[in-house]
Amino acid sequence: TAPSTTQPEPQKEEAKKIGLVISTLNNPFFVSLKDGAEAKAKELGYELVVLDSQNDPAKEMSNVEDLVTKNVAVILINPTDSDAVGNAVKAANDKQIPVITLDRGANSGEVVAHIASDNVAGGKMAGEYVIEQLGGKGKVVELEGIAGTSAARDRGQGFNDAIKASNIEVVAKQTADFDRTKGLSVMENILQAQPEINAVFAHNDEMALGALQAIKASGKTIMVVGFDATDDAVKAVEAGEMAATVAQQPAKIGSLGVENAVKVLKGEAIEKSIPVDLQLVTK
Amino acid sequence: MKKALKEFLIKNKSFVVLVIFCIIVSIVNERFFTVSNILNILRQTSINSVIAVGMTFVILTGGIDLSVGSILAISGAVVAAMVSQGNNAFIAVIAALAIGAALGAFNGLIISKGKIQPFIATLGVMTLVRGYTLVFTDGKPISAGSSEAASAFSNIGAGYFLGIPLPIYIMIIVFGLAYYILKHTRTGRYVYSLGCNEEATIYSGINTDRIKILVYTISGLLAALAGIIITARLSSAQPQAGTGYELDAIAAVVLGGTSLAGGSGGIFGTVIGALIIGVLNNSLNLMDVSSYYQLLLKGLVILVAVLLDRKQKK
Amino acid sequence: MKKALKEFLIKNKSFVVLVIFCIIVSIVNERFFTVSNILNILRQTSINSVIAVGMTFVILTGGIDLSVGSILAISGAVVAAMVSQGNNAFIAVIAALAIGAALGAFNGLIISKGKIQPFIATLGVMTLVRGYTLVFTDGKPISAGSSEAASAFSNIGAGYFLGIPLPIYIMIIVFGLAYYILKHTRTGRYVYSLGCNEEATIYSGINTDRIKILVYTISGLLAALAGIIITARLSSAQPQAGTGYELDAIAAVVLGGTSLAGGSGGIFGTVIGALIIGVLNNSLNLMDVSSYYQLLLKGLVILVAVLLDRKQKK
Amino acid sequence: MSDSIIKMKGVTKEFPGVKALKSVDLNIYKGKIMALLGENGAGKSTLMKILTGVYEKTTGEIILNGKPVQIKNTREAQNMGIAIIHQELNLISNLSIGENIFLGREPVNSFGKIEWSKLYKAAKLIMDRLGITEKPETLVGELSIGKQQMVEIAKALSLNAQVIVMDEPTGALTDKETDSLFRVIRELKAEGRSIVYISHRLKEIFQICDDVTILRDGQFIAEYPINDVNEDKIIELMVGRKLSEQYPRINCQLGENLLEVKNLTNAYVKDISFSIRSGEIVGLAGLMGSGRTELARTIYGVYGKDKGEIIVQGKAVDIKSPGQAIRNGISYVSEDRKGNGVVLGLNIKENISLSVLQKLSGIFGIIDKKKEENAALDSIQGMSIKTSGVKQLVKNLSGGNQQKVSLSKSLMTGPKILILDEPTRGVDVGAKKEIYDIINQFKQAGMSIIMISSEIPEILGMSDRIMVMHEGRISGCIEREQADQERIMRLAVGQREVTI
Ligand SMILES: Nc1ncnc2c1ncn2[C@@H]1O[C@H](COP(=O)(O)OP(=O)(O)OP(=O)(O)O)[C@@H](O)[C@H]1O
Ligand SMILES: Nc1ncnc2c1ncn2[C@@H]1O[C@H](COP(=O)(O)OP(=O)(O)OP(=O)(O)O)[C@@H](O)[C@H]1O
Ligand SMILES: [Mg+2]
Ligand SMILES: [Mg+2]
Repeated sequence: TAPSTTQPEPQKEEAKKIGLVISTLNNPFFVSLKDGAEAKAKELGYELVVLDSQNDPAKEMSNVEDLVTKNVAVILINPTDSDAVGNAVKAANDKQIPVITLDRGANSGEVVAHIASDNVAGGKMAGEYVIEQLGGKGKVVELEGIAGTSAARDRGQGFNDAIKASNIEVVAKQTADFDRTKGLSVMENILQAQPEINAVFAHNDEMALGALQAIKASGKTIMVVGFDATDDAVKAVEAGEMAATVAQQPAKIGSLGVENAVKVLKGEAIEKSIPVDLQLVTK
Repeated sequence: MKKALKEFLIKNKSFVVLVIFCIIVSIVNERFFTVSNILNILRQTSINSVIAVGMTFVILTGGIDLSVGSILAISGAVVAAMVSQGNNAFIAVIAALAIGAALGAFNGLIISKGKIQPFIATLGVMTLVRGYTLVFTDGKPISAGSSEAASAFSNIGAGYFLGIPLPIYIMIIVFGLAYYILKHTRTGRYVYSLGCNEEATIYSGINTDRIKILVYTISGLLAALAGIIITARLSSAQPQAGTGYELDAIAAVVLGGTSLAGGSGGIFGTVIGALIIGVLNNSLNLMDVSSYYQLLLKGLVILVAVLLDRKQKK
Repeated sequence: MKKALKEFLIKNKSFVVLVIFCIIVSIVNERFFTVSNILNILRQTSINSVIAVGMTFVILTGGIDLSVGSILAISGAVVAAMVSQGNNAFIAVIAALAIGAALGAFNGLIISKGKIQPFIATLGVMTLVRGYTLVFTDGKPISAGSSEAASAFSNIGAGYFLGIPLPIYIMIIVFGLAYYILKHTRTGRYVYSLGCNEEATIYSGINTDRIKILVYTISGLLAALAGIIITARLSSAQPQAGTGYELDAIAAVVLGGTSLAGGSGGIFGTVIGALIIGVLNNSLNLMDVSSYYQLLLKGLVILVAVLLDRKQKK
Repeated sequence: MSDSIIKMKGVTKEFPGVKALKSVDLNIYKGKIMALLGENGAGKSTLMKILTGVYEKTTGEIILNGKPVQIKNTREAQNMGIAIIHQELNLISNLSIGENIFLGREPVNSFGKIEWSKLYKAAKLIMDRLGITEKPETLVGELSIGKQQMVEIAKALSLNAQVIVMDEPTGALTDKETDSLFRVIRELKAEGRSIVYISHRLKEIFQICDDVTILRDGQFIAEYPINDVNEDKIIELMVGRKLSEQYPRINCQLGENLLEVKNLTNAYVKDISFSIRSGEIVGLAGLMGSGRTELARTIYGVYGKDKGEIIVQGKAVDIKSPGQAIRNGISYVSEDRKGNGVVLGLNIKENISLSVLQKLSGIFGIIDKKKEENAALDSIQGMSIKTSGVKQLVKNLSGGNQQKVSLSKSLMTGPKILILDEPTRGVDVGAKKEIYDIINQFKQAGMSIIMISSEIPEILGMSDRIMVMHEGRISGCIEREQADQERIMRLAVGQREVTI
């Protein structure tokens, strides 16, 4: 086991530091989460250290270790993966630094709170919306996120669970790597292959917006449902181009994270599980 | 006549690979060989093609350019930002191209004058420019907006002329120009000579530093052009645009039979290489191959294609 | 004595870069130069180091191995799957190493016998193996579980001996062995010889194909070892693990002064190169540099380090 | 006749588009030295590469000690006791002399560790025998071309082979080293070993060889005991006709000073001053490593200068690159044609035009292909370059023909001052004569020519004036009439002249 070092003495300056290890900043969703957290920290007068794991659990582990070395007071982790984050959480636990997980949970290690909206539920919400709009039957295309990421898995699972009961058929299921450009070209190709498509569900708004361009260029009318409610997507919904997007309120997750971290610091009790509402953004 | 054809096919095995591949896909999926899908493939290929042309220049000199994806991203961000601020689309495009060319020239400068190996120099620039793009965009997409300028701009990527998408014209012009430069001009000859034997080229009185700076500038310029096309198509610039595009471009060049050691190969091969990759992506989508198997098959096709195309042993 | 030191420093500029860098960081941040942080850096560096050692062998022959990240992922997945099914940790580790070595040997085979350029061959294998890893894991992480075997296994990555993390020992052993092989065995000399002048090496009666197969096998084996360490540290294997690691490994090798053209450089440089990258990552985190600026600075440091380290012009 | 250890019978080799060997026979006798002669491109190197497993033959037979054998690679050849010194250097520049000599055969202990002391001791032994004075730990890359050639020879000797093929081993050697080599060759012969000796220096052939085999155009022409032929006969067999006098020196009207060098100094050369007039050939002699090549390259702008002036036609010029040198009318033909003389991967036409594309292209730098091809054809004719066409890759030319391409490339720039660094190294007698004629032609046209050569007869035969270098300095300058071999050698080893 690790050599136990003496517990960090709370130094005046560093006691105000909160660490945030975020899975990636390559995606507007997580950028919003970070922005929310930063705004809250500023408001409450705390310094927030943000480290980017670049979707790599090994980097995430290093980031947590570096925060431990830095001696931050609380660590907010937005895990890259619920399993893989376990040992990183334990590393913080070893040094008695409280951990709060955001958006994704941790399957092992001690966590004082988990703040999230459920990806599976979000997928389900999108599925139900599609069923309702298509009257329970039709052909849909599913644009998947980066293969092997938990967001892609969970959103896909929720969506497919929901439509299982209906007569809706997934006629094509292809990855576009959460990327708008890929969303465009993959959708173009699918449009060539499938004469009839009623709806598209994309695992994030970036892909949805790419697909939207492809559909617009093809002249067809196909309903597009995205996920994340990024600014661009909400605008597209308002303009009537996109049908809906599932809002996870990432900024709220971030700001709740900091708010609760501060409570922990002050010794206040907090809820173990803090849900953030999902919303379906439609026109 | 027949002999010439045979020789052509032996020399251009990648062309044979492409044709056979297309025939197989056409049989499996009847939607593949339609005018609309072929235009679709060509339009999708245009991005990688434009980048791969620049990469061909660089690779012919024995170099490599990993920074194209990042240059694509910053140019896209700049053009989108300028258009969204109501600037004239033409001016925005020129500015973005200038930035791409300047970054390429910077690559060329540190490689030639700084004597850094191209792989690591452009790796450094790739990282640096990606970081700067994230700072510039604050990590968020930049929409070109819906002004008149924006809709003029979006034509570059989404417009048509005589029923054929504009990016296809751009690609053809780029290919044609590059082919001509490499085949028929002094500069082209120097590029090959430099790739074959740098020292002998210097001894022949040629300023090889200038050639190096030039090829990286061309690569940067074309990466920026690709960035403009993408941004115009999407009417929006992504901070992460172009990630990993360098590998696709290099793959196109090498599949086309150009040697990474420099000095041999050419644009015609790159056309074929880019088309192989484009057809592959399209056909895997058309046949609804699951994404895991797509990667598997892509790797396999790359290996088989280069194995078939390899130089005969003495 | 003094002269020897001076010569050492001139020959090993990357070492000077590292030392200066460490001094600056120590001044800026007093937490940097503590035992616990140094152990922390070393442990973090171990993954990249182990891969970079294999990459050094490959690059010394004038090759390159882009498939290390994918090999890391499949080995990690295999070891996690085996341990979770209750197999003995030792057997699981051996199996994972064997798979890494076999994939490396496959790289070497198509490069030597198939005469494919290393860049494109390993790019193909990288894509193919990533696809297979996704198929194998069904795109989901594989947890090693919490059996006794699993906790024995997790020691490889998370355990300590005499207060020092085990991965640091592994790294030191790998460095030592590699140094010895390259300096003092025939194989090592042939690696340099092949990288310097392949034809002349063949004329000397050396089977260069065997050397090539060997270096890629070593690279594959060490990538697998890195995969095992990561998996053990995280007690779980990710299908996307190792993405982009090839670039970090190559950067470490080149920062250490090994030429991508092959034939010159060595393990000592790679140690330094890996440490530069490790210290950079750690110190940027310690100094609260925002992640966008981290990328920017990383690119800058790579460029500055290689500029300082470049060979003096005649 | 004595026993033949190796018989090659009816050996044919086809390269794509070239039939390099057409049913060639070769006998190698035990304890004898066989000379293998022929013009550039006759197929000598190709035949020897087949014997040593570098190339596979198309048809034919190799009989070793009465038994037919298949030789698939170098290692097999070595195992059968056949070693070769290749025409082009094949050394590993990043390894030491000792490591190069024993590459592939390093002594190791039971742990697989190389026994360095053993290796270097053994290397020292062989090096002593050849008179190589460098430390065996020295990196080969730091040696001059001539010394590298000696290492190449040491490497072949270390193999202890029964048959040693030497493909132009003396091309880069000075007389002193050639002497050590010949001494060793005679010792080997005395030990009963057989040697195939390829050279374009016919004098050497008569010094050491026992028999000669002559090839022409890939065909076997004749085999004779050396005593049955003389130099003229050999030349006739090689080129298929008689040749006139070897060194056709001509006297020209000397014109103005075209080039003047004053106090030129850098890391390689010290305080060099000389001048050369229009229509003059200055021979530059010196031992290997005396700095002749460096001087040439400093004038040509490859190396920077620390001090001194270069004056072309009375005007001081600033030359920082070969491009500037060419624009100032200076051209240089390198001694290292593989390294920087020609671009092996380009074809003949592209090589010949490389330095003058500016003149051969129009607007936007578009190359006038017709003009380019004509220029190349002119050169091919003027130099008698043996090739299948202007589009043949220079890589696939024989060594001598590559040298002619290198020369053509320089002459294309229309230089006023031409610096030739070992211009006839590896060039056959016929072609040598042609090159001398060409040099004279340009001399007559008023060019100034500096000719660096390690062949003193060539220097004596061609030059109007001879400069000798020693350790980076000019140790003396001799008028043609007063020059002889001995005086040149005295200056070359640094002895100041007593007389004059
Ligand atoms: N790899 C090759 N491919 C094609 N042609 C070749 C190749 N190697 C040699 N040749 C051709 O074979 C012929 C014989 O060449 P070779 O090198 O054996 O001549 P050589 O007698 O050694 O001449 P030199 O005295 O100039 O060295 C030449 O016409 C040459 O162009
Ligand atoms: N790469 C190098 N590193 C160190 N010393 C070198 C290097 N190259 C050449 N030298 C030295 O520079 C001097 C000049 O060598 P060089 O071979 O050019 O002379 P040269 O008169 O042209 O002889 P040669 O007959 O071999 O052409 C020699 O002392 C040589 O050892
Ligand atoms: Mg020859
Ligand atoms: Mg010389």
